[in-house]
Amino acid sequence: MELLLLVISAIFVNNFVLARFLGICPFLGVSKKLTTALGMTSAVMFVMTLASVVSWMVYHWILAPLNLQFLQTISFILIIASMVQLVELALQKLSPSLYRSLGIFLPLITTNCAVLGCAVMNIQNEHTLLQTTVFGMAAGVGFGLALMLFAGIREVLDLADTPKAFRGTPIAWSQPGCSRWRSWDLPDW
Amino acid sequence: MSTPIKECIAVEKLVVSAAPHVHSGQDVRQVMRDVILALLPAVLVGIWYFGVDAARVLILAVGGCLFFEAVMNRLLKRPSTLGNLSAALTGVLLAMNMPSSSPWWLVLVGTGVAIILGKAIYGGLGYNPFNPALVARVLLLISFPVQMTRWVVPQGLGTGFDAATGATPLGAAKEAASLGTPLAEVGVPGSMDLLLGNVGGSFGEVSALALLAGGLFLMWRGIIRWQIPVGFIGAVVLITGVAHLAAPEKYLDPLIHVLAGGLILGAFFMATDMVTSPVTRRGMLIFGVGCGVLTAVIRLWGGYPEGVSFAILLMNAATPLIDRYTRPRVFGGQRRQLFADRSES
Amino acid sequence: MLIPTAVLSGMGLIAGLGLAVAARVFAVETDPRQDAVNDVLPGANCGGCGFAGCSDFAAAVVDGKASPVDCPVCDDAARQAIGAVMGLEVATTQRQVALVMCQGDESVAKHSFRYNGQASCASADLYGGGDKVCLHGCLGLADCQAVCTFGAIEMTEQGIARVIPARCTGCGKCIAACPKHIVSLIPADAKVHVLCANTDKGGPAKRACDVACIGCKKCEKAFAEDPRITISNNLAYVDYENAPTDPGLVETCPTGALVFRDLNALDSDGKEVRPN
Amino acid sequence: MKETMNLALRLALICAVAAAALAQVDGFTREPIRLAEAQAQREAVEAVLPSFARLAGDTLRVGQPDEAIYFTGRDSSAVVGTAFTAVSGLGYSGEIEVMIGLDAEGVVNGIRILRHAETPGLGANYAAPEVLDAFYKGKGASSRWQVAKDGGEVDAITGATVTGRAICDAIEQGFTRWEADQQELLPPVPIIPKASSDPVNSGGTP
Amino acid sequence: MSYATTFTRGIWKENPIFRLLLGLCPALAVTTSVENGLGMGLASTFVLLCSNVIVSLLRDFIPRKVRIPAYIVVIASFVTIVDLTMHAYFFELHRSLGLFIPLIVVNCIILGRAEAFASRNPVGLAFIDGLGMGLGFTLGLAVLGGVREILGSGSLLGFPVFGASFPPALVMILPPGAFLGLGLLLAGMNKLEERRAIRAGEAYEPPREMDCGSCVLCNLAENLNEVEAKPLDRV
Amino acid sequence: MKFKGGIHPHYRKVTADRPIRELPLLPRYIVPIGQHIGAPGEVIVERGQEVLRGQALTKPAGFVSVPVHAPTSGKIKKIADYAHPMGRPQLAIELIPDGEDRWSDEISPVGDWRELSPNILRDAIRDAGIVGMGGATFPTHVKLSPPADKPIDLLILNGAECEPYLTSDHRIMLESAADVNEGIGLMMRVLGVDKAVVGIENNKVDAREALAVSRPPGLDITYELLETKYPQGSEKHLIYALSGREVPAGGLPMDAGIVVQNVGTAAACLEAVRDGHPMTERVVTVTGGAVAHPDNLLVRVGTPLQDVIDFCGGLAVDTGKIIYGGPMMGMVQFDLDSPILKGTSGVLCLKDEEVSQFEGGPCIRCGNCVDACPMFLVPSQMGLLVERSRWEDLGDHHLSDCIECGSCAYVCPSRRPLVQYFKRGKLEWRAWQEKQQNESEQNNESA
Ligand SMILES: Cc1cc2nc3c(=O)[nH]c(=O)nc-3n(C[C@H](O)[C@H](O)[C@H](O)COP(=O)(O)O)c2cc1C
Ligand SMILES: Cc1cc2nc3c(=O)[nH]c(=O)nc-3n(C[C@H](O)[C@H](O)[C@H](O)COP(=O)(O)O)c2cc1C
Ligand SMILES: Cc1cc2nc3c(=O)[nH]c(=O)nc-3n(C[C@H](O)[C@H](O)[C@H](O)COP(=O)(O)O)c2cc1C
Ligand SMILES: Cc1cc2nc3c(=O)[nH]c(=O)nc-3n(C[C@H](O)[C@H](O)[C@H](O)CO)c2cc1C
Ligand code: SF4
Ligand code: SF4
Ligand code: SF4
Ligand code: SF4
Ligand code: FES
Repeated sequence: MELLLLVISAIFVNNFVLARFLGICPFLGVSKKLTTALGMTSAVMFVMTLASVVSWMVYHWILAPLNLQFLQTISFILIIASMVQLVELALQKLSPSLYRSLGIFLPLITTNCAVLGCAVMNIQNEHTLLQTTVFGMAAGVGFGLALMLFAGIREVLDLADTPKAFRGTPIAWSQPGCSRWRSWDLPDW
Repeated sequence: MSTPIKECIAVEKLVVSAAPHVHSGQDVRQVMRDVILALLPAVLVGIWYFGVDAARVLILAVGGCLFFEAVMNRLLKRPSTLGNLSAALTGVLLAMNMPSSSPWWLVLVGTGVAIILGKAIYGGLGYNPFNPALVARVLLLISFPVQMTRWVVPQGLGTGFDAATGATPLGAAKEAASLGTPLAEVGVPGSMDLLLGNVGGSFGEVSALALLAGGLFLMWRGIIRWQIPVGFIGAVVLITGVAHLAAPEKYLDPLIHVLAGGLILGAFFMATDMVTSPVTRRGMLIFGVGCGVLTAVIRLWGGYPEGVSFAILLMNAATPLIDRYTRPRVFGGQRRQLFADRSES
Repeated sequence: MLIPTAVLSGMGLIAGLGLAVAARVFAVETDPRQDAVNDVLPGANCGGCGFAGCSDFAAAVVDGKASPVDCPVCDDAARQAIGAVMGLEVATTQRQVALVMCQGDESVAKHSFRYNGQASCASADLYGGGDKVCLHGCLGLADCQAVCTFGAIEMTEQGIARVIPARCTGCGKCIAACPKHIVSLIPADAKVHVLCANTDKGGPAKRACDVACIGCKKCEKAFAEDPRITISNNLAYVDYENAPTDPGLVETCPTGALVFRDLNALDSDGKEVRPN
Repeated sequence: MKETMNLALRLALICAVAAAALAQVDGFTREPIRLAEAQAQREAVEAVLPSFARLAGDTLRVGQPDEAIYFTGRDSSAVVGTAFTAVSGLGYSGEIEVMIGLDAEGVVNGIRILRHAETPGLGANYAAPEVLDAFYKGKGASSRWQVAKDGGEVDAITGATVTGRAICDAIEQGFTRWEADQQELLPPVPIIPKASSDPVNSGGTP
Repeated sequence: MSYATTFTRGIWKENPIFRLLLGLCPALAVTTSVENGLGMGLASTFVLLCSNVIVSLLRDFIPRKVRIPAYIVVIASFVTIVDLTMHAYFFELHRSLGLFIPLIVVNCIILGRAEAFASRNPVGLAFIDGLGMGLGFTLGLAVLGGVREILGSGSLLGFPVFGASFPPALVMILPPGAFLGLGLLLAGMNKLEERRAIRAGEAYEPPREMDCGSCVLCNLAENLNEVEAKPLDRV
Repeated sequence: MKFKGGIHPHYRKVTADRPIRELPLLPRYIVPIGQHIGAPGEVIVERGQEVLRGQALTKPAGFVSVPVHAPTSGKIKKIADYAHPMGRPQLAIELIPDGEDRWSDEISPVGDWRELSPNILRDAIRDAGIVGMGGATFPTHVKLSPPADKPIDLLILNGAECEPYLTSDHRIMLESAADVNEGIGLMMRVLGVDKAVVGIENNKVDAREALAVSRPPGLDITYELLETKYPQGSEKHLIYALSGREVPAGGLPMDAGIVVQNVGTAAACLEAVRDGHPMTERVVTVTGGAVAHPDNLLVRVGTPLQDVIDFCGGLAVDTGKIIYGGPMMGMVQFDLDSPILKGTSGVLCLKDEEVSQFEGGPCIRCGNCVDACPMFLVPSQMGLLVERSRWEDLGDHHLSDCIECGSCAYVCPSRRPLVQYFKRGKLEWRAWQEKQQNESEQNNESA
């Protein structure tokens, strides 16, 4: 039950993109087409889960016992960056088709603050390893949900007769603005 | 009349176009006019209960919308679109979504938001992904909650502005829930009052009966389809009904949920805004049910007494996806698979 | 101090080892020249080269499937730079711009009916070749303007398309877009042009449009010795390889289809910089 | 192989230098951070208590969900006031945590909001000390902590009744617990000298 | 490239927020007021400056294959330094910027400059570039913070700018206001740019799409073409 | 079975009870050589040559090709490009009648269809230049030659005539019921099927009666009344309505084991075999608010438009549009010399005020078109994609399954020229796809 609440909260109530402003750059970068949004979603889910788990282990099994909490940021990001690059290299070689549909999004994820944010939050909120895994996945799903919704809208807007100055980014901005009333506040479980 | 053809017509005056050469005769202006007509009874009831103030809000809102529409047309160098009445309709609906005590500037800010942020920046009629009137209402609500929740108790025509604020039925129920007071102790109006509109609320949302009449008129005219209103209201009834059965002292009767607040207005007039709702029948049903579920969830467990606006806006965001995945199966074709066209192509 | 250093450098070592090994095991070749070429390209992604964008083009150049001159937007300096990356000799070329070979606007061209439908030249062309009597003339529905990424085409108030030479990069997209095939790339230095595409005989041509070329051969005769303008199919063609530059020549044309226009003398708004 | 080692060693070297530098910085800042945090807490306590000379912290039910800390301010030996925190979940969005300070007679001396997520410009306005003044003027544990709208005496900000209610709720909960804890609190708590290394009573800034 | 142009480029022509569209998370999340915007901006500027210098110094030392982890380690060190220092000496600001300080690590603009500029240029230029970009970023955050603060709280730097009768539009300091504010600012910038281009007689570059093509970090933009198999010549 | 979608336009069949009259001989005819789908024939006559009525002027150039025949006896004045109903001038033969209207002596009855082999019948039909009279002008002999792997078990006769205004099929069914029935029998023999169904909209009950009364003994023909609804006459929907079978998307009726022919085609086939008469005339409904005396006429192929109209009393001064065919799918005319073709079922002249103008307004997503489309497409989205030239996104929209019925444009409140989008879109999309294919092939080769 508790896990379920965690999942719902991570996907809907505290959606990373829409409620926490995390991962905005890639969110806008790849929400132009549904195809790419789908690819990005799977990549983020994969990396977020993996990164959450590994950083949790590093924190709880290495840093905390040694009282090295100040190395949290640097070690997490080191892990994320090298892991992402590793996975990318491997995919590129081992499964070119998967790489084409998924792997090309990986480099972008290094600088996706959502991934680091997720890892940090797991520590802050004192999640257990199981919770960490679930949270990482759910946060990825939430990211994907937002991405898909806006990819849909942007594909449509792409066909719209938008005034020149608003084409491209400004319009992309305005729609999260318009739909993102955080105050539709579902219960803050 | 019967002269040889060469002498009586000038060929260069003939029109050349693709088929078809005849038309049903319906046009956008007519559609919008019908919706405005359908809203008329509710508007009149609103004015009857809330007095000249309501009329003032209405006139300001319609005027403001037309004004901003004209300004944006001019700025963007586009032909005038005032004639298609869509801006006027947005104005009417916005007015109906505001308390009749709204100060003039609030109404004007709302119209500006609706037309400029809600519509013009996307390219105008037909391209806006979100319902302009609702964008404006929600933006006003979260910007100026004090002014937007000052509900006036119905006073009757001609009594003028009265600052006495009365809680909306749903607001009262929500408050009771948050305080843990049993529902019976807060005065929830009877369904007769709700039907007629003798309750607090936005000026256009109060009389369920008048709204219902307008909605049925639109259905009869074929302008709205049954899928959205029925899906919407049905889902609300189902969820609030289950909640009511489980804990009657905590949750209101579904009938009251249907009649109170903006549900009828939303289900028949705002969720059905064709620009921002799906085009397929199946999509409309999903859209309606989605609106209903979100509304019920927000009303029962969310931070707000009222969830219709947020629910509709959220479903607006999902409209492109719904449209995409409810595309009908082509005549003589195989049933579509969900992601068949996208993946691994 | 020691512990944190040890811990982090340990992690760094592992990460570095992992990556280094991975880079070796999973090595995939890419040609660094591709980036170099890409850097030089204008980045307009206009597609004028026939590839999906600048980076595609760069890949094609590196693969030897395209030549630097295939990018119509690059200026000579950029082409030379690409040549330098690739170790190729690149010939210098003349700047080319697009020109709409029609001046049959509302004031001079006749209509054969009222067209009612999609405002697109290609669509209108499917219905009796458009609403002009002249089946070759500009329809004025701006298909070319719509594809020009550089904003180099404007529609005149009299309803035909006009290229603004100063903004035109010669990418050629408008040429492909025009269903009437009346946009051509010509050297920017050329000054004498036949602004008509009507291949009908004199009579019908003249009835369709006041400024049509009627194929009367007067201009051809003016250059009898040194053929710079030739008539074929009832229409005069300027030989741009060997172009006439004489403003006086245009006087010989009885309809005004032959015009003198110094494209370099038009500024970015298409206005004359200095009066001729 | 050599190249591989080279890569890894270089990265490791960078990491090592970085870690060493960070360890250094951590060494410099560890103490100031601790002081700053303690200072912040002390300031919150000071704001709600009458002026005092020494401060002591007494934590009850350590480790349990309803763990409570009571801060007692003393002048020489007399207790001038007690401060404690309380939380209400009824806020407009999320929890609201308040610090309540009582004088020796058990009358409210000051209230501060420590943590909230209310709407800026609305509920968040309660965080301003002037606004909160309206809450505690002359009240104590026995007062009715209810907003005027619910029949109480507290004037809430228009449009932010919910937050007002939540604050009242927090205060009431705090009092309830405080009253229950009276017994344990009454035995004189050990007086801690002001300049000790007690986490609460930081000796740093005056 | 001269020092002067390197510097001014970051402030206007390639302003990270308004032109490059990078580093958007902090730009949206913390800009509820000028003060927060400035704080975040200056913190990022410090990190950017230092990381640019170090990366430039180490540009021959860092092997290409591990450059991203290496840059990130450098950046993360400075971020941690900033984090710790702010925590110790600017306690309140640290509290309000919260989670976003550690996240400076992944602020794309910093890694972007390291990769695109510092790793290819000498220290002096890298320093100036860091300074220019950092100040441009700070400027962007401050402007956005200013707009949101004025409209949403009716104040600027905490001082009221309107009379008491002005009811601020709360939405501007709420999350949607961030999107709306930035959207409107960007549209305004586009308009200005168009007018400038026309006046200067340059070809008007259509507004940049927010896509990965404007980012230098990875080869995503190129690969996207393959995935979408789309010609770029859209009307 | 009723099909979903479709519309109920005003039918305005004012000429329904006007008997067919013959248009007298005219001073000139213009016979285009391309009058059907498929390759036009090769001209086999010369300028100045004397020809007789029914004499072949072209010979077929391939299997999907039929000859055209001289509409009367006379002299060939010129073979050149003339105005053509499809818009652009095309090669045509101008014939100046000698007034004698003599039949060519090549013309003689082929025989009794009951005794002739299918192959002989099929050749006779081809040599008579018979093409579908339902509007698509597909050579009938091709439709009567289903490949061996597509067994046909049912012949459907299209007597729906769902287009408003038009009454030519109605009149044929009333006045030539026996010929139609015989023609059906003939086609059944060619196809080797033993069952045929005639589908007639229920606003033409009298036509059904007439046909039923004259049904030849021994033939299993049934006559079904159908809902009056456009496009009931579209073959896919007719098939569905009469047999419950769905023609697979992108397929032909024969994929469902069915051949659909127009009732007029049946009568024409009979004439070709029984009398040896090639297709030199057809019934044309001349109607519309701008026509003085609307009527059903028997018009020779090649008759210039203006003569037809003059015969019906001329046009109103404020004529806005002249259409060949019905108002839903007909082709607009702007040249008074355009000749009547084998496929011209009507000449519809609308007054200015009857002409509905398209507007380039944006789609308001009302969904009317989605409801109306009998092919279950999403015209709103397809229209937008074509308008913006997004060929790459059109892939899964089944644009090529659009039958261009116009139902969507009829109901669109924004008056979008949807059918125009689709016509152009089909062309360009195909071109785009071919280009993509070529490119990917090239890439594969080089890779
Ligand atoms: C965007 C928004 C934010 C709100 N924030 C608060 C808040 O922070 N605190 C609060 O008590 N009520 C908040 N409200 C709730 C309403 O103002 C509510 O009607 C009010 O609390 C009760 O009404 P009253 O104070 O006028 O009696 C908010 C409403 C909106 C629309
Ligand atoms: C390219 C093409 C090929 C066709 N091939 C056949 C065929 O082999 N057999 C057949 O019975 N009909 C064939 N048809 C005829 C169609 O089934 C249909 O009857 C004809 O296109 C006219 O129908 P419509 O008026 O509904 O468009 C073909 C049509 C086309 C356009
Ligand atoms: C929308 C639509 C409507 C049609 N309506 C008719 C009709 O009313 N009568 C008819 O004979 N054919 C109609 N057709 C043509 C038929 O589909 C089919 O081509 C014809 O019946 C085949 O017979 P034919 O080859 O003898 O013409 C229609 C086609 C379409 C696409
Ligand atoms: C049935 C119907 C409902 C409508 N509802 C709304 C509405 O809720 N809000 C609004 O701004 N416009 C509404 N419109 C008008 C119109 O669609 C609106 O101005 C467009 O959304 C602007 O692009 C409605 C129109 C129709 C036909
Ligand atoms: S030049 Fe061609 S494409 Fe351009 S407007 Fe004229 S006809 Fe259209
Ligand atoms: S005018 Fe034509 S050739 Fe010139 S830039 Fe535009 S599209 Fe390219
Ligand atoms: S024309 Fe095409 S899209 Fe429109 S209703 Fe007919 S079949 Fe459907
Ligand atoms: S009928 Fe017209 S306006 Fe309505 S959805 Fe279809 S195309 Fe759009
Ligand atoms: S700053 Fe770029 S993803 Fe957050």
